[in-house]
Amino acid sequence: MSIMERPVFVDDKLREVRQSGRLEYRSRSLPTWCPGCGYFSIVEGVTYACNEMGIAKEQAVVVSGIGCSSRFPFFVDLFGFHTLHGRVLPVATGVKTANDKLTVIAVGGDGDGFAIGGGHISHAAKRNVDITYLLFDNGIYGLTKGQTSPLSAVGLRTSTSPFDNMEQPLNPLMMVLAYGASWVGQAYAGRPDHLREMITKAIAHRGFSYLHILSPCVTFDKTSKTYVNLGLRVRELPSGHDATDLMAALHQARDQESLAIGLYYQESRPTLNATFEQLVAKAGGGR
Amino acid sequence: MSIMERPVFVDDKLREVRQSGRLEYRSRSLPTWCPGCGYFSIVEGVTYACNEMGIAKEQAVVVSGIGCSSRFPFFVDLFGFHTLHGRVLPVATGVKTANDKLTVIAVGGDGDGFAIGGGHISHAAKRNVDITYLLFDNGIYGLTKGQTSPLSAVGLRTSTSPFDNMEQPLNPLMMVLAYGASWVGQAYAGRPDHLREMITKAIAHRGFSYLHILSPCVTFDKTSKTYVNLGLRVRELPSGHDATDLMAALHQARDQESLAIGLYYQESRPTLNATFEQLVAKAGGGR
Amino acid sequence: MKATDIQIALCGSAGDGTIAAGDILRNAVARAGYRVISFDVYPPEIRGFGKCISRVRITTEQSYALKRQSDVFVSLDDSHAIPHVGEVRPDGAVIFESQPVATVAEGHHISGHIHPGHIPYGIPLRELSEKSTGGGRSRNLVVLGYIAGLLGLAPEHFLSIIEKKFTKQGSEVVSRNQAGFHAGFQAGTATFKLDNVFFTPLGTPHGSEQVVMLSGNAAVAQGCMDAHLDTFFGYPITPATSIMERLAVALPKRGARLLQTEDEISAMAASIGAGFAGARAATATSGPGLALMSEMIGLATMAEVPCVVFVSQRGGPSTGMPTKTEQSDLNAALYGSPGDSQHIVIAPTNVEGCYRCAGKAFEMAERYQTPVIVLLDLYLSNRYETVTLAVSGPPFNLNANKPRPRLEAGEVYKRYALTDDGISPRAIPGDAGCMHVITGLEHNELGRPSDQEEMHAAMSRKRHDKLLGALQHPDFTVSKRFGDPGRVKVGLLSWGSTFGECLEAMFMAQAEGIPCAAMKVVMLAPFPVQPVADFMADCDVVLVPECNYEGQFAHLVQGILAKPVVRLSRVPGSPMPVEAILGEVRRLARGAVTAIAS
Amino acid sequence: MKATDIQIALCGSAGDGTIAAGDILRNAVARAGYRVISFDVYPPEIRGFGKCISRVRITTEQSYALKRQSDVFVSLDDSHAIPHVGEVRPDGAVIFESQPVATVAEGHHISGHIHPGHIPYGIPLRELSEKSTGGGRSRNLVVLGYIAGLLGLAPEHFLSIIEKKFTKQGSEVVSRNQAGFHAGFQAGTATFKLDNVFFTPLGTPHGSEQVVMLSGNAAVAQGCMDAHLDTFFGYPITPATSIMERLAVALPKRGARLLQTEDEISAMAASIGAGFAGARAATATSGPGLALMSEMIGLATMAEVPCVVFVSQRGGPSTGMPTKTEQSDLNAALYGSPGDSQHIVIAPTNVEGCYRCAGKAFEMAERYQTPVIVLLDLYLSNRYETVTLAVSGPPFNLNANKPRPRLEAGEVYKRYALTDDGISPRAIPGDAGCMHVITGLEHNELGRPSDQEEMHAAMSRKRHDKLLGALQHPDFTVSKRFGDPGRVKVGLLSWGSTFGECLEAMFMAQAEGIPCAAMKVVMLAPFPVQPVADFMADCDVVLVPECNYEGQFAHLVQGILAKPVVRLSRVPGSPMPVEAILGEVRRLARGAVTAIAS
Ligand SMILES: Cc1ncc(C[n+]2csc(CCOP(=O)(O)OP(=O)(O)O)c2C)c(N)n1
Ligand SMILES: Cc1ncc(C[n+]2csc(CCOP(=O)(O)OP(=O)(O)O)c2C)c(N)n1
Ligand code: SF4
Ligand code: SF4
Ligand SMILES: [Mg+2]
Ligand SMILES: [Mg+2]
Repeated sequence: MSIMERPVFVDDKLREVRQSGRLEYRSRSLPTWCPGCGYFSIVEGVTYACNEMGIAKEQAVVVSGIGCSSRFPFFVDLFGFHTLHGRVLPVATGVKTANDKLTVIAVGGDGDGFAIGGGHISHAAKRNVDITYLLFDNGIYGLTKGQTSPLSAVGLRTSTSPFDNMEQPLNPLMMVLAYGASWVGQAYAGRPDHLREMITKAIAHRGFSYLHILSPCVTFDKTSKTYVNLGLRVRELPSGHDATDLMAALHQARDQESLAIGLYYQESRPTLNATFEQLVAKAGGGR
Repeated sequence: MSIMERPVFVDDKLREVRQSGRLEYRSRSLPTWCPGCGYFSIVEGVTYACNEMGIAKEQAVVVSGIGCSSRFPFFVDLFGFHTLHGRVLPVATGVKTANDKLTVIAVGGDGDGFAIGGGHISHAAKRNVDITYLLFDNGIYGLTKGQTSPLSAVGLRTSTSPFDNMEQPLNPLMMVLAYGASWVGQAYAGRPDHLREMITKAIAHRGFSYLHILSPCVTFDKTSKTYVNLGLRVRELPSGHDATDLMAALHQARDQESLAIGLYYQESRPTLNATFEQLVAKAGGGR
Repeated sequence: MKATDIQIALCGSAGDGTIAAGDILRNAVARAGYRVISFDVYPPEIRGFGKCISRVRITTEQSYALKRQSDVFVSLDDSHAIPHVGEVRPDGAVIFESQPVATVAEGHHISGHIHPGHIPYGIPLRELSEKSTGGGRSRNLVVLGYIAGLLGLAPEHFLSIIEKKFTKQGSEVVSRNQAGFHAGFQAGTATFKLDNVFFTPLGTPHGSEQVVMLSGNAAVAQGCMDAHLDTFFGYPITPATSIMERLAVALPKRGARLLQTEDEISAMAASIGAGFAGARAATATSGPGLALMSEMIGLATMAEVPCVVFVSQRGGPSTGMPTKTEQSDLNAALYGSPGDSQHIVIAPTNVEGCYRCAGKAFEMAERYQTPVIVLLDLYLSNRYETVTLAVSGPPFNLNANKPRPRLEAGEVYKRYALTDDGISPRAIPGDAGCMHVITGLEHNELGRPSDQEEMHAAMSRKRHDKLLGALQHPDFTVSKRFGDPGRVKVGLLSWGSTFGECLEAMFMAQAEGIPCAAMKVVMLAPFPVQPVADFMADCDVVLVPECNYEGQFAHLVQGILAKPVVRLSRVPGSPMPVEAILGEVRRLARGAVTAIAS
Repeated sequence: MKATDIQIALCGSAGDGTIAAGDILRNAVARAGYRVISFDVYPPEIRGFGKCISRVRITTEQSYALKRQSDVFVSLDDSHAIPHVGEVRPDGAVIFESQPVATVAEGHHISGHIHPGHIPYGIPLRELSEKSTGGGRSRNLVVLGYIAGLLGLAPEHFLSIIEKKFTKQGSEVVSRNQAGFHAGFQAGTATFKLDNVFFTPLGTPHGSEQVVMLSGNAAVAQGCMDAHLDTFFGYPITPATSIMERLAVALPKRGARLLQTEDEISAMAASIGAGFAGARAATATSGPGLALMSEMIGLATMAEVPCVVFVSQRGGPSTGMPTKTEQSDLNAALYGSPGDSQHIVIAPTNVEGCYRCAGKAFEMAERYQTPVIVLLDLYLSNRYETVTLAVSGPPFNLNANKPRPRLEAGEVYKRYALTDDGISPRAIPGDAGCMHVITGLEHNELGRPSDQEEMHAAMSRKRHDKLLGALQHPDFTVSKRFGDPGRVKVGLLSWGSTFGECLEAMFMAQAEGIPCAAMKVVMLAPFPVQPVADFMADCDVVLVPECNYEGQFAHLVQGILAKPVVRLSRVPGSPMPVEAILGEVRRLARGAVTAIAS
């Protein structure tokens, strides 16, 4: 079965979805993504998670940057803010600071997150803002028609690397672990059942949860992060993996050849909003 | 001996310096820093390194951001560019891209580097730009008169954390290691002999070298990163430390209580300028 | 009885406690019921012995600017003071150390520089300090006491301000400094007064208002608090930092939240996120930070999210002169965001205006669903003035944010509905039935991306037209004319902190018989076209004094009205000298030069 | 003999190869020696079946804009084409599929929409494609062949362009497409011609010049290459990306360097770093990126570092309409950086101008030691024109960067020496004896920080005055007047891509007997005050057509000259319609409305 003939995940599951009541979380706009794009299964995963967790849709906000990935808010029926390239996390921090009750989901691409937005992740992580960051990693700039991203593999030919990319990619999982994120996981758009469980867990976590989602760009990357290649490279985390052991998580994250999916690391510490409340208590304040 | 009576390092060493010929690298402007500021010993360290390595002064460029630390270029007699807050690394990358022959030293504070400039470090590291980044960590914003920085300790009281800082600081060494920097070390302004050796090694390294320099702000931090406290907390890396072992380096970096100074990690891989040359070769180009 | 109008200047080096003395002085006289305006000059370095000057103008009714000439001048360091001694008015007093520690080289003691018309008061400051406090460090308090004694001010307010100021350093420091003050006071009362500087007693204050002394930044913080700010996101930068520093203390006490972000982009982004979520949100910065925020401000314009940005200008371009004042960020505040991205820009002209503009900015941001930039500058941020606050409570509408659309059953919620006044119903997350997605892309009434020609034209019109409502915003002075009514020879058209100097110059010109009027323009965008056009029509020639090189406000006025003005564009790094304005007014009144476009 | 002036429009959906056909057509006729201007309209989505239109105007002498009406119109998809069929001129040709695959609902076949005055040519495109190539995918080439046959263009250039275009996809694809072309060509030559569209033969071209067809962005890249660009730093953004994409291929071939940075701030920062180190450096972006760069551009202004920024505008504000054209970033380009931070801003008006401005920008940046912003827009970046290049080599000074100060023994090097023309001796790292530190702080002649009043005033003057030299920059057209000399009824004052439409409108107005002139202003800062003032003095009324809502250029003109202009500010997302300009010109010429300030 060639890649382009691969059925779109949304169609696969349509019947099941309809029965589950998850359609409530889908917007009336059809995704403008290319047929076969990995992103479809992320929409499905988020609606699944909302349904599972019984989130009232007006109490959830999806914040995004700019990119194919960042069109996401238009395709779910939650409150949404499609912001600027790279600024999803600071905007999401503002939303959460304003209203403790909201479930805030931040979404964006690898360029959005690790190129122009690269300065914000460490701060969202250190503050432990209680939001979920879904990073759509297709290893390329999709919306601008296929340029190199900081997560592009060595050797990828793109319009801005016409003689093949020679820079080593960043290691996003090691970085986010080093930042002190309190929940770090990885999933793959081609494993939708696992993906939706991971999304659910990430949203359930209190604090900053980072889920790295490998997802093929079927239009602009025919050689590197394809369904075929990722299918071969993705593995499960070792069964004995201890998600409270940061060094073990870093060790797993270090392997960029064979890509482990699952929960790398989790810890519990006060969220930013909890910190605000402590501050108010110290100051003897109250509304 | 109280902190404020502590002799300024420059005076200590003046005779020695004069004999060594290092004065050639000192500018005629006297540093405008507060007496006792840790930064004096960094000026001394850089002039020592230039002298040791016999760097022609017109072939070296110091690039800085904005902060007390970033006033550095005015105090050495090298070419200098005092740029904008947080932008020292991209400017330095431009300088090095323009001229392979220059020795490029980037300097800046902890706020400059890890707050506003936090998005650039990973990219300079991944590209392995052949520059040396000296990060002056006083755990506070000095120039703007004492606000919290991302490296401020929990509990530090500043003008923007009047009820004491409650955010956990970032771990700069783990971060830079996760970024793939090819040379990572730490030094302490209160150990000037070690510091100057580390600066020399960092400059000698081909590729992106990151030296984290702990340095007290005697004016705005009287409780946290003081000479007394740092003196107690600083230790050497364990004697058997293997600087080619990334996991070992991460392990050492993780300890933020007891701060190991020395060379954490070093590897050899093509620099950005070498990559450019490979590209030109691939393209069949040449000037 | 003549009203009080006394300006006292204290000059010394950074170690002399000059600024501290000025602070005690202005607080004490304010507490005594006088009106005050005061501005300090600092050295740019963190440490060192640079020049410090504290100037305090004390009046019966609130004045608008410092005077060109001081009535009383104090030297705590002759090397710094000598170049400034000329600023004392004829018959004014010069107070100085009569017994320097070491012998002073010829020409280096201030006594050799005092003008013939000045009244010199040499007093043994150090000696008095040493005798009364056991050390020389209280010279600044000795001199304060001396001034109080000489001019006949009661010591009580001074003593309580000294107590308040030094109480943290322990009771010993308090009583040492009070002793120094007393010693000076006795010396002052014992001095035979030769000058003609007088304090006239005050009437009793009205009960319906409360007078406090605030700096511009403190007034902004107070305005934010009184407008019930929910969230503040900021990044330190001179001269805006103290807004955040004050709010860092005040907000948690009211259960509200402040976050120091990683940079200005984040500060702006988080403010917009909070505004979207329904909170009152603000940030504060200076020119360099404004530049970084400009893309985000454009997003707020497009997505119609309320947010307030305080911008305190300093010398530019680039890092420029961080500790000097300037009015050169007007262009960037008006035009910094790409695209047709007009938003509201207001600039207070005095400290009371800082308070009012701060509070009103939130009303406007929420009512017109747009970013509001409040333009201050270092001179305004750091100067102190007595400010009258209504005792009846803050004059701000706390509900501008509140009205939510109520939908009929089956009605579809349109976040960007095209309405008559361009203002659409705004809902926030949590409002069931009003689900929507906002975006920086051009969009249709529902908020869905659209790049249709008609939609873009309609939405562009909406985004601009809705702002016009701000020109009629309730209880807000958009522009105001002062001085002679009817036709005048010279009109002064001005904005921001320089307006106080314009008023002073106007009063002086009027006193010289020049028919003269002045207009302050507080709302710079949208521009109050009609009032300014009317004003200009009344003036033979219009002079625009402003502290920038390019004449940015003059360019704005000409761009909108297509009529020439005369520019007085200066970049002294300090307030525009009143005499520079007056000189131009005189020149123009003589008709030596008629209006030219440049 | 009448000169050739034929406009062909191809309309289809994204899958039809419409744009590819347009591309072959324009290249083939350009190779035949005709002059071309051409602009395509794409759908905004990456994927889908959105509307594509490729318009190609083919003339004997270079024209300035597309015509309002096409002479030949081709439908490859009737649903998209029907709304556009009205754009065909009377007696023009409409070519369409005569044998649709399925039955078409009433009113959905284009034949029902062709105007009475149009000449319809229904041809069995699919059938011809299938017969000649074995499939329906070459319909676009069949139609090209048909046009060539019908209008009498020789097939040779088409065939070689087809070969070049498809050679990467293998010889089979090449011959399939050539076969399709041939089939169409035969059908075309066999058709009895009813319309009056003619190609007239060309004279032989001059040997001293070389004509190439380039898009605006390709011309920019070519200008950069011919000016020997050393380093390029960029971040992708529509519609600027293709500048970087072209340079990514071209620069390494010449041993030069391109780096895709992590964001626009870095791209600008690295350009400035490289410029400081003595390299020719540039970056390219659009409005959102310009906003991010504005702080850095201010640094280059203050530190006097040469750098070139290409800004291709798109619909704004904010993310706006990324695939639509607009001229609304003028304000941000002029005023985006805080402080008094003037720099050079130039805007070419056609593709050849893109080439020249690109090369000249480096000369200016280096000569005046300042950032230079070259303002393009999507329409200019993406449109194709034949461009004449001198065979004698690029007309750019490659040494503007070179002259280094030669110091006398003992002389102190002053990086910011105050000179008569404001231009200081620039040295770069490596120049022994010229050690210096540059900074964004205000500084003295040596480059040391200084915030003294006199120094700041002198340096502000220097930074502004030195730019005036650019108004006389050698071999550069700063502004130019066209049309009737002397006094005219209506003057068109215009900038950027809209100037082509102004010229077309002017020619049409002149043909109607309206005394009319047009001026293009290429240098927007510093502003060519005198030429524009002279032009305005010659015009009864001045009309400023531009593609933005606020009338940004009109505001600039009024701000500087304090004289009113009439605005024609539109935001269609597409080029300003010539008839809209013409309509205003007629209205103004009738004197119905005299100039008003708005
Ligand atoms: C400030 C700014 N710079 C550049 C762009 C252009 N741009 C839009 S999306 C994008 C990159 C998209 O890549 P990624 O974030 O990986 O998302 P994807 O499309 O791959 O999902 C870029 C460069 C922009 N919109 N704004
Ligand atoms: C864009 C911008 N934002 C803020 C500032 C104000 N500012 C100057 S230095 C500084 C922080 C200095 O702290 P750090 O980098 O740690 O250096 P230090 O002074 O401690 O050496 C800040 C916030 C600025 N100059 N530019
Ligand atoms: S371009 Fe790539 S990332 Fe974007 S929608 Fe298409 S397949 Fe997905
Ligand atoms: S303020 Fe702190 S960091 Fe700055 S010079 Fe003084 S001691 Fe050093
Ligand atoms: Mg991507
Ligand atoms: Mg610091």
